[in-house]
Amino acid sequence: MPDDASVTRVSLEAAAREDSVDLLHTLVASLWEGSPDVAMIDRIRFETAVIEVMANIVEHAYAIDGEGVTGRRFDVSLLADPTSLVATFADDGRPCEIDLSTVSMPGYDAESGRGLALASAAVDDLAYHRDGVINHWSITCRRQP
Amino acid sequence: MPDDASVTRVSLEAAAREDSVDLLHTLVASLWEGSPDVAMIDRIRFETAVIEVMANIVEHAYAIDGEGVTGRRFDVSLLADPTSLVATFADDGRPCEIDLSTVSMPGYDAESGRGLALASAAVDDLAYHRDGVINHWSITCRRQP
Amino acid sequence: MIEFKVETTSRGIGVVTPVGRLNMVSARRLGEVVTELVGAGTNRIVVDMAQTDFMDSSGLGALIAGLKTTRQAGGDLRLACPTEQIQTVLELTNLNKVLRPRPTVEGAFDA
Amino acid sequence: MIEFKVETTSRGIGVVTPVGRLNMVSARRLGEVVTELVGAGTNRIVVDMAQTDFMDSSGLGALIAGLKTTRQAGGDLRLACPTEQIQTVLELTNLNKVLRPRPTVEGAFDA
Ligand SMILES: Nc1ncnc2c1ncn2[C@@H]1O[C@H](COP(=O)(O)OP(=O)(O)O)[C@@H](O)[C@H]1O
Ligand SMILES: Nc1ncnc2c1ncn2[C@@H]1O[C@H](COP(=O)(O)OP(=O)(O)O)[C@@H](O)[C@H]1O
Repeated sequence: MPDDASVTRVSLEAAAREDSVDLLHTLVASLWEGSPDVAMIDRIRFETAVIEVMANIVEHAYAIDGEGVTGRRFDVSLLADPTSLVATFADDGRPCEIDLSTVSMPGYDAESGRGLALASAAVDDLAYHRDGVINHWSITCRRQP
Repeated sequence: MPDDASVTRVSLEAAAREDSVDLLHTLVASLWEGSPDVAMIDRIRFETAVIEVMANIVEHAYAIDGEGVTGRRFDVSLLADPTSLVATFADDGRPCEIDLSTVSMPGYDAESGRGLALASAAVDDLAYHRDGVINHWSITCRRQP
Repeated sequence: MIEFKVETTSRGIGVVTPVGRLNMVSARRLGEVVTELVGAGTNRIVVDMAQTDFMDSSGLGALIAGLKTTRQAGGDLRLACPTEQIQTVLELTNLNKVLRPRPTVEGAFDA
Repeated sequence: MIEFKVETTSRGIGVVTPVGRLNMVSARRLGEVVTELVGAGTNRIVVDMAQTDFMDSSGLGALIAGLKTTRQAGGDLRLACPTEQIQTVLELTNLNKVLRPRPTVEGAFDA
């Protein structure tokens, strides 16, 4: 248990499926219940990035598995403290082959390809690294003063 | 990350306050979103016991602190697997001086004193132990087959 | 997380509808609502539980307190339309006899 | 987590109201709703976002696809009443010009 009364942390381990996105929305709602003073714009930036990363994990990291494969897992931890909002994800899916530093917004008529660019634009930091067979994503959003 | 695709675990660390009860309801809702096949009666039994233990932590473990004291913390982890629902709590409040084996339902006209008796009646196992300065509560509910 | 709707019927029966969860935070307010109604001369009260998502032991305590307050004033307090969680809690605490739930708000004082 | 309400006004404009979240699961269905409307001859469509709690990049993709489908049929797709989250997403993706949100559903095709 951390010492600071104004820290809330919620976390989740579950199967990585399309409906995990809805589950994560509910988890984010519980973060705001624990830290009701987070400003609306910070909530929006953080939740937008968190949901994009979750969708990326479900869509890309598991895409090759096909219908028959189950058992893919992920975990996510969300933290709110007085200065920042932090999310960390881990999953055992395929490695992410995209270089986040070169992610850019596609043209206005593209029907996809905006997920990571939006996540990156929404928050102060979006990072990815692979450690052994595990993908790690982290999101940091500095709260408005 | 556990191996079993049908395991969901959600957890929370936050300040122990009256509104933590509402936060925990939201966390329980995310457990059901991750494990949608849990029967209604098992959901009811588990959530009833979980909320009673949370209320006990907020009410009794911190009661002596008075208005000025902040910084009391708790954490809780909720797990659903194919056979059971398990909750484990930890908090740094005062020790619980009640013997759970002797808890009984008060008379029908009592206006309080039913919390732990109700939690205990609702689930298959309710346990408490103190470890150093930390209180640990655990709740186990076997799912209907 | 809770709202209380309060109405008085043409037969002089108070109907209190807790919308949301009845827990350690909101149970106090249920007690106050009942006390106010009885103070204003309404001693027959139906608590309509159809929209009460969840009730814990403090909610039960507030109902028992309300039962005593109304009976002391020569009236009664009755529960109507409990959800499955509330029925379960009444059974587990053996209060389903003293707080016997009625199937409708309208008929709660008929027998 | 989502429901789509679909109406056609007396001026022949289709109004689609996503209620809930527009994400990777529900975005597909928005695309289908637009395609069906255009197939039935309604090529001017307003998407009323007042009740859309959240939209992600797949929701945006479905709106862009809908814009193309309606324009190819000689019509257009317009957004009305976006919530703050949706306005933020439109700004961050530079789509607030091509999907310029209108303040009302009724006036969405007036200019
Ligand atoms: N985890 C990943 N592994 C491999 N390729 C990825 C991954 N994430 C994104 N990409 C690729 O990067 C591009 C942008 O993807 P993204 O921003 O996630 O948008 P979208 O979800 O709409 O495809 C796409 O071409 C996609 O295939
Ligand atoms: N954590 C605790 N520490 C000390 N006493 C407790 C604790 N929990 C319960 N008790 C005592 O046990 C009795 C039953 O408590 P409980 O079941 O929690 O109902 P209530 O919350 O309505 O008091 C009460 O007399 C209460 O003071």
